[in-house]
Amino acid sequence: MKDVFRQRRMWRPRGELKRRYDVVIVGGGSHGLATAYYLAKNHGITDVAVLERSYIGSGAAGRNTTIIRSNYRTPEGVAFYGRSVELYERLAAELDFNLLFSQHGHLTLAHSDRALITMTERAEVNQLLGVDSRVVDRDGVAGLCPELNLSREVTWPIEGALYHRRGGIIRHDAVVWGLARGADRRGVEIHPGTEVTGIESSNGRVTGVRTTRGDIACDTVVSATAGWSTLVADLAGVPLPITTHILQAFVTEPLKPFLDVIIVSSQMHVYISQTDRGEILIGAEIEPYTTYLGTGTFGFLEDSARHTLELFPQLEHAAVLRQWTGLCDLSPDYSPILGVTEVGGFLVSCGWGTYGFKAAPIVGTTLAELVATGRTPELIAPFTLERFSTDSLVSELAAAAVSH
Amino acid sequence: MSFLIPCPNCGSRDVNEFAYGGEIAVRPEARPNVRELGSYLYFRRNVAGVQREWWFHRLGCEAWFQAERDTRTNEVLLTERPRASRDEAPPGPEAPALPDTPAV
Amino acid sequence: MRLPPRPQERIDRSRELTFFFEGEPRHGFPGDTVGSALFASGRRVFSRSFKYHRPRGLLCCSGQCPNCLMQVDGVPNVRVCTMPLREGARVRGQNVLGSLDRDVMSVVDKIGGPFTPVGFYYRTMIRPRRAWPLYERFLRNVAGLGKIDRGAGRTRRFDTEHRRVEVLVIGGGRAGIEAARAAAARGEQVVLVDEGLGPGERAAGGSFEVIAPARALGIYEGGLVPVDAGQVLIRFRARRIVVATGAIEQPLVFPGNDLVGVMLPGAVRRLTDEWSLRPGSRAVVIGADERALSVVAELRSAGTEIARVVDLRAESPRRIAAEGKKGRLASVLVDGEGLDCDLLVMSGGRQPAYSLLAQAGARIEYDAGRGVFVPIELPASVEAVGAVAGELPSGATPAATYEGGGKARGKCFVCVCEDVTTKDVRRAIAEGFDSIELAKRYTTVTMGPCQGRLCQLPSVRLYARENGTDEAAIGRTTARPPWAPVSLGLLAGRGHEPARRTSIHERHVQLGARMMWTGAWRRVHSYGDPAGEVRAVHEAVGAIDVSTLGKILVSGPDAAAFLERLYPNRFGDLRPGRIRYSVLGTDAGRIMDDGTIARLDDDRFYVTTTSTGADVVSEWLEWWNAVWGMGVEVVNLTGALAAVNVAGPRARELLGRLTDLDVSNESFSYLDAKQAHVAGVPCLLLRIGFVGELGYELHCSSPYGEYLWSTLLERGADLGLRPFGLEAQRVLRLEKQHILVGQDTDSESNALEAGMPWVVKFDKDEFVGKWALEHVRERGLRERLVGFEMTGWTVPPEGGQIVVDGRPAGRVTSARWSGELRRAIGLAWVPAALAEEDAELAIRVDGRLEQARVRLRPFLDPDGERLRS
Amino acid sequence: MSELEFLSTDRTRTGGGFEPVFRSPLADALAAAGPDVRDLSALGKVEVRGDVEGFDGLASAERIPLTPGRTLFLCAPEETARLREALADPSRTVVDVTGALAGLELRGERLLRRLTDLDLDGLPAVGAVARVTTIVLRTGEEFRLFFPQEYARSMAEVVLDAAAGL
Repeated sequence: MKDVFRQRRMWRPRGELKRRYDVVIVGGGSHGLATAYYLAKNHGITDVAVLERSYIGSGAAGRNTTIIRSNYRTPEGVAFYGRSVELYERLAAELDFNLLFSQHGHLTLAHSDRALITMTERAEVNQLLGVDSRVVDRDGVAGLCPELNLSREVTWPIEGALYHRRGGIIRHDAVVWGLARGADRRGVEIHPGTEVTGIESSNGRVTGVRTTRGDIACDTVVSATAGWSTLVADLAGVPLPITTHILQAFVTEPLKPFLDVIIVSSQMHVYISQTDRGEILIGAEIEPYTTYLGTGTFGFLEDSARHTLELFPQLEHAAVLRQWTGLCDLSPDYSPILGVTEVGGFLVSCGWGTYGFKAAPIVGTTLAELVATGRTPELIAPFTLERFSTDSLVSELAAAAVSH
Repeated sequence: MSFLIPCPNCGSRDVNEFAYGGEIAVRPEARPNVRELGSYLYFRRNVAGVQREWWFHRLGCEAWFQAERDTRTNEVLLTERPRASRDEAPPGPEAPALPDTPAV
Repeated sequence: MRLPPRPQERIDRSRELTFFFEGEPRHGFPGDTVGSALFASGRRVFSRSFKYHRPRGLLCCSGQCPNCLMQVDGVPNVRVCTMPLREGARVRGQNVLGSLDRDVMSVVDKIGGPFTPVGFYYRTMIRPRRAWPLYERFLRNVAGLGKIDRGAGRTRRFDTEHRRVEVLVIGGGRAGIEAARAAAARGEQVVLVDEGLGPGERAAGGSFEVIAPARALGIYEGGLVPVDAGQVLIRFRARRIVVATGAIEQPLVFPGNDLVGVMLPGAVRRLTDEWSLRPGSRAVVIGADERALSVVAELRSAGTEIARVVDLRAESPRRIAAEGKKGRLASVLVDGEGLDCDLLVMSGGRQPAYSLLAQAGARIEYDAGRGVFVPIELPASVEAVGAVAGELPSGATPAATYEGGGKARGKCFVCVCEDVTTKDVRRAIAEGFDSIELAKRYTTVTMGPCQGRLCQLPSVRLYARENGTDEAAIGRTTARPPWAPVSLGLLAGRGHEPARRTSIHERHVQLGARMMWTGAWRRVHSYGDPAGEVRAVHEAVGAIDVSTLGKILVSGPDAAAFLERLYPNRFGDLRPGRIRYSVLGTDAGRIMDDGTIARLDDDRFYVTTTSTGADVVSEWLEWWNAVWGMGVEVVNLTGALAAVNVAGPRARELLGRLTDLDVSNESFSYLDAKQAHVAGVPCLLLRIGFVGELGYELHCSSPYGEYLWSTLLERGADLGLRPFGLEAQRVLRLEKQHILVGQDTDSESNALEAGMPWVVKFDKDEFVGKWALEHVRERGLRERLVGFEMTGWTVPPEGGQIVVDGRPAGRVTSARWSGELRRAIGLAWVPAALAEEDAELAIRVDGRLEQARVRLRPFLDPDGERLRS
Repeated sequence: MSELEFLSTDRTRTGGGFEPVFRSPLADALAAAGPDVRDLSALGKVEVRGDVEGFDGLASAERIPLTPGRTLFLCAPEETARLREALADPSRTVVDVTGALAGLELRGERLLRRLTDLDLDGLPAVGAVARVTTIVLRTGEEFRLFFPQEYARSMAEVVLDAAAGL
C-alpha cells in the first residue's frame, strides 16, 4: 500500500543523448517500450535508447480502443496473439502497475450464415490451439448480452456470434507507462522529443542514427513506429508492403455500467465497449484511403452512431464527448511484419493494421530475443518481411478479395 | 477530415462518395520473377506527400479517374480522367478486403 | 421565490408549467429552463461530483460545466441549466446512492481523499489477480454519471438535413449579429446559429435566417458544419464560416472553489436578468476582469447584499479560500478576513472559445499579455470575430492559483468534471507526467464533460508554475470534436440502410418464403421445405429467382480481346450464341469472382457474376478499361434484368409451353444462349446448370419479372414445379461440386488450387493473373479444394477443421446432407498430399474427429449427362 | 441478335394466352403515398455510351449528360422505341434502361434537403439520395429522382418517412 502514497518518479528525465548505444529503438509506443523492457529484463541488455518524436504513448498506443483478444483465424495468428494474451494477463503483477485489464469477454456478431461459417472456422482453429473461443447461437448471444437488440426487424439481424471469454479491454496508457517505468528502472534511456532524421548503414549493416538531438552510433535499430513505419524504413532504404490509414473512435459521456462484454459487428464494422470510467467507446473500420492526416471525419460519427443504435437502441440519448483518430500501418494480409530486413541490424515491427496494441508484450519478448540471440523466434517466423517476396502470406482475411 | 474530391465529371463531392483505388503502381512489362511480382503486388511507396492515385465515383458518375493528393493534408491538387497507358496498371482491389473482425 | 417582474426577464408569468423532481411536483414558467425552475423552487444542489460525490450547484448556467447534469425524461446527462422547461418533465438526480442531498457515496470525499490520490488505481488492487474482478466491479459501479434504461428502444424522431449557405455565422452575440448583418447587407445569403434561446430577438431586423437554439458541432473540411438543432441535424456546407463563439468565463482556483454557491458571473446575470431569481442573499465578488465586477449592480438590484468586492487587478490577496457546511458555501476567507456569504461570484478572466477554429486548422497560441490562448492563422474561408478572436477588454489580469495552506483544508479543484485538485496535478508532475498531454491522460483533466472549457486554462497555468516555465511552453491539449456533446440518436438520423429487392420479391413473400440477406440483397432461403425443393428439381422441375446475379454487358469492337486479357479462360474463340464459364482473377492470381459469359454477337458479351460480386466486378472491368483504353463499353445491367432459373428433367417441357423457340436438345443445347419471347416477354435464355439438372436461365426486363415468375409457376404446376430457395440451391450445386466464390474460396484462393486448372489457359499470351498462376504451377500446389463424403451420418460444420497430427491442416467450406445420395457431402481445403481420391480425412465435429473420404469428381452425375440431356 | 430486345419493356407480345404485365417497382411501395409523390418508373429511359453531340433525332426526349461519354435520355413510354432507333449508330452503345431505373417525382426543396447533400441549385446531377446513386432533376419545386429499381422499396420508405417528418 505504501507505494500508493509515495510520490515516486515513473521514469527519469534523461539528459543529452550518449554518442553510442547497443540498441536504438525508434518509437516510444507500446511496442518500442515493450522491446526495451524485455531486452533489459530477459536479456540484460540495458544500453538501450528509446527515441520518441513526441511524448511516450502519443501514437497508436494511446489512441487504440484497448481490446485484447486472441481469437484469430490463422493458426500462426492464434498462437502468436494467444501468447500475447497470456503475457498481458501477467503483466500487471510483473510491472507492479495495475493495467485495469477487464476480461469480460468478446462477442463478434454474425449477421449472416456466411459470417457464421467464418466464426465456426475461427472457433475450431482456436480450440485446436487451446484458445477459449466458441460459436453461440442467438439465445447464447441473448444470455451473454441481454441488452442487444435481437429483433429480426432490423437491417442486419443477429444470427449468432463468436464468443471469446478471455477477450477484454485494458487501460492502454497504463500499459505504456508501466512498460516505460519497468524499462527505465532497468537502465533503459527513454528520450521523448527526439526525432530520428536518418539511419546510417555501411556494407548493408546499420551503423547509427541521426536525430534532431544529435547523432548516435549503434549496431541495432528497431523501428516500432506503426503508421509512420514507411517513412522510418525509407531512411534505412528498406521498402515495406504497407499503407497508412486512419482509424477512428469516439467515447460518450460517462454512464453507469451498461455493457461488460465487448460487442463487435463484422457486418457493420462497429465495435462497442464500456470503459471502467463509464464511457461507451465505439470504433469503426479504417478509412479506405491512405493518409497521414490524423483528423476525424463527421461521416464516421454518423455511420457509427447509426450502427450502434441498431444494436443498442437504448443508447439513443448517450452523447458523444470526443472523437479521435490514429494512424494504422496496414499489411496486405492483415498479419504483422516482424523481425529482420535486408539491412543488417535494422529490425521492424509494422504491418499491424489495427491489431498492434494486442501484441505489445509478445512483440517485446520476441524482438528482444531476436536482438539478443540473432535468431528469429519460431512464433514470429511466419511474419517475416520476406514472405511478400516468396508468396507465403499469412492471411487473416477470410472473404475473397471482393465478395463477402 | 472528410475532404472533398473534385470529380472530373461531377464536381466537388465528399470523399465518402468515392472508392479509393490505391496509389498508381507500375505493372511489369514482361513476366516478373516471384520477387518482382511480390514487389509489384504488395510494396507501396506510401508517401507522406503528393501521391497519384485511382478513385472511382461510386455514388456519382460511376467512373474512374486519377488524382494527385497530398497525403499529409488530404488536399487534392488535381484530378483528371485516366490516360490509357500500359504502365499505369491497377494493382488489385485495395480497399474492399477486410478481415471479418474489424479493427479490433 | 421570484423577484418582482424585471425588464429583461424571459419568463411568461401568465402561465404555469408543472414538472416533477424526484416524483414531486414543481412549478415554473414558460421561458424557464429546468435548471432555473429548480433553482426557483429552492433547489441548490443539482448533482454529485464524479469521484468524491461532492454536492454541486449551478456554476456557469450556460451549458458549459458538468454541475447540473441530471436525468430528464429518462435521458441521462442533461444540462438542465439550458434545457427549456416542458410541461410534465420528469427530472431526477444522477450518480447518487440515496438522494442528491444525502448521497451515501459522499463518504469518499470525507475519508477517501487521502487514500485515493491521482492514479491510485494504477498502484493498487494488483494482487491477488483473482480479486481484481471484484475490485473492478466496484470501480465500474462508482464510475459513470447517468443511467441508461436497459429496456428502452428508440423513441424520438431524428432527421438529417443538408443545407448550403454562403455565410454561416456561429454565435449570436454582438459580434456574430454584426457580422451577419454586414454580410447580409452585401447581399450574401446568411444563416446564423446560436446555442441560446434569445438571439432571435437580438437579431430582429436583420435580413438573415436565425436558427436557435442550435449548436455547431464542429468545422469539418469542405466547410461542413454539422449543427445540432434539437430533433434535426443540419449539415451546413458553407462557403464562408464566421466563428463568433465568444469567450468562456474561467473559474478561479482556490480551496473550496466548487462549493454550492460559487458561481461564474454569467450564471448570476442569467439568474437575475432572465429568470428574475436572486442567486444569493449575501455575496462576495472576486474577479480578475470587469465581468465579475459588473454583476455587482445586478446583484444589488436583486436585493443581494454585497459583503466584499475583490478586484484582482487592483489588489493581490495572497490567500483566498471558501468554506462551507454540507457542501454549501458559508464563508470566504480573503487573506485571513472571514466573510459570511452564500454566494461567491468568481471570475478568472475569459478564454476565447477557440475549439471550432482549432479543429478547422487555426493555430492557437498563448498570449501572455492577455493571459489566454488566442487563435491565429485562420484557414481560408474561416473568420473569427469578437471575443473568440481575442477581442477582450484589456486590463484583465491572468488569474493566479490560490492555495489554502495554513488552516484552509478544502479541496482546490482544477477540474470539476473529474474532481482533479491542484494536489493531484502537482503529484502527477512529480511522478514524471510532465508533458501536458501525458498529464491529461494521467489526471484526466480536460477529458470530462466540459471538454476543457473550464479546466484547460487553469491547468496549463498550474503546470507552468509547477514546472517553472510559462504557459506558452506548456501548450495545450488537442481540441477534439465534437464541440458540444451530441446524442447518438441525432447523429444516426432515421437510420435507413439501403436494401435491394428483386422485382419478384413480393411474390416470394406471398409464397411464405423465409428471406435472408446476401450482401445488400434480400433473397429467399427456402419456401419452408428445402429437402422437398431439392427433390422437385431432381425429379420434376424447380424455379429459383436469380435476379441478384450480376449482369454486365461488355460491348465494342475490342470486347472479345478485352475479356481475353482479363479472364483466365479463353473467349476470343467463343462463337456467338455460346456460353463459357470462368473465374475472374486478380494479378495475384486470386479468385475474385466467377460466372458465365455468353457471346451475344461479334462485339457483345453478356457477363454474369455472383450476387455479391456484381458491383465490384463491374468496377474492376471499368478499371482495366480505363487503364487499357480499349474500344469497350461496360454497362452494369444487374438491376435492369430479372432472372429465373428453371431446372429439372421437365424444364424443357415447361419452357416449350411458353415459347415459340425450338427448345429441342439439338437446336438449343447445353451452353447455348438465345433470345426469344417467353410467355410474351422478350428474354435472354441461357442453358446452363449450376444446380446440375437440365436448366435454363431466363433473363428479362425487371418490370416483367413478377409476371414471368407467376406464369412459370402457373403453367408448371401440373409438371410438379416448385419454387426453390438458396438452401436447396446450395445442396444441389454441392452434389455437383460447383463452388461458391467467397464461401469455398477465400482471399488467397487461386484457380489451380481450387481444382479448376481447366479454366486457366496458360497458352494465351497474357491475362490478368497469368504470372502469378505460372509461379503457383511452378512451385507446386500447397493445398487443394476437394470434395468429401462422410463415412458416418454426421454433417460436419461449415468452417470445421481438417486435423492432421492434432493441428488444423485444412477446413470444410461447404457441407450438407444430400437426400438424393443419402450421405453427408462437402467441399474442403486439404493439404495437397491429401488431394487424392479416397484419401482419408479427419474432420473435427463437436470436439471429436470424424472420418471422411476425398471425392474428386461430382457426387452426382459426374459426367454431366443430365445437364446435357 | 442485333437488338437487345430483352432489355426493352416495350417489346412484349400479347397472345397465346399470355398478357405480360408491366409492374412498376414502386407499385407496392407508394401505395400509402400522397398526391405529391408520383411514380415515373414507366418513363422511357435510354442510356447512350459514345458521342451524342450532334444528335437531334427526337426533340421531345430530354437529354441528361452524365459524363462526357455517357448520356441518359428520357422520353414518354410510347416513344422509347423511336428514341432507340434514332440513337442507333455503330459508334454508340445504346442501352434501354427503362426497366433498370425506378423514377419518383417529389415536391419541395426542404424534403430533398433531408434526402441528399447534392447542391439543389446545381441540378441535374448524379449523387447519393438516401445512400443510393440517383440521378436528380429539378423543375422549380418539382424534383425527379431516377435510381436502380431494386432499391425502389427502400427509397420509397425513406422518402415517405422524411416527408412525414416535415
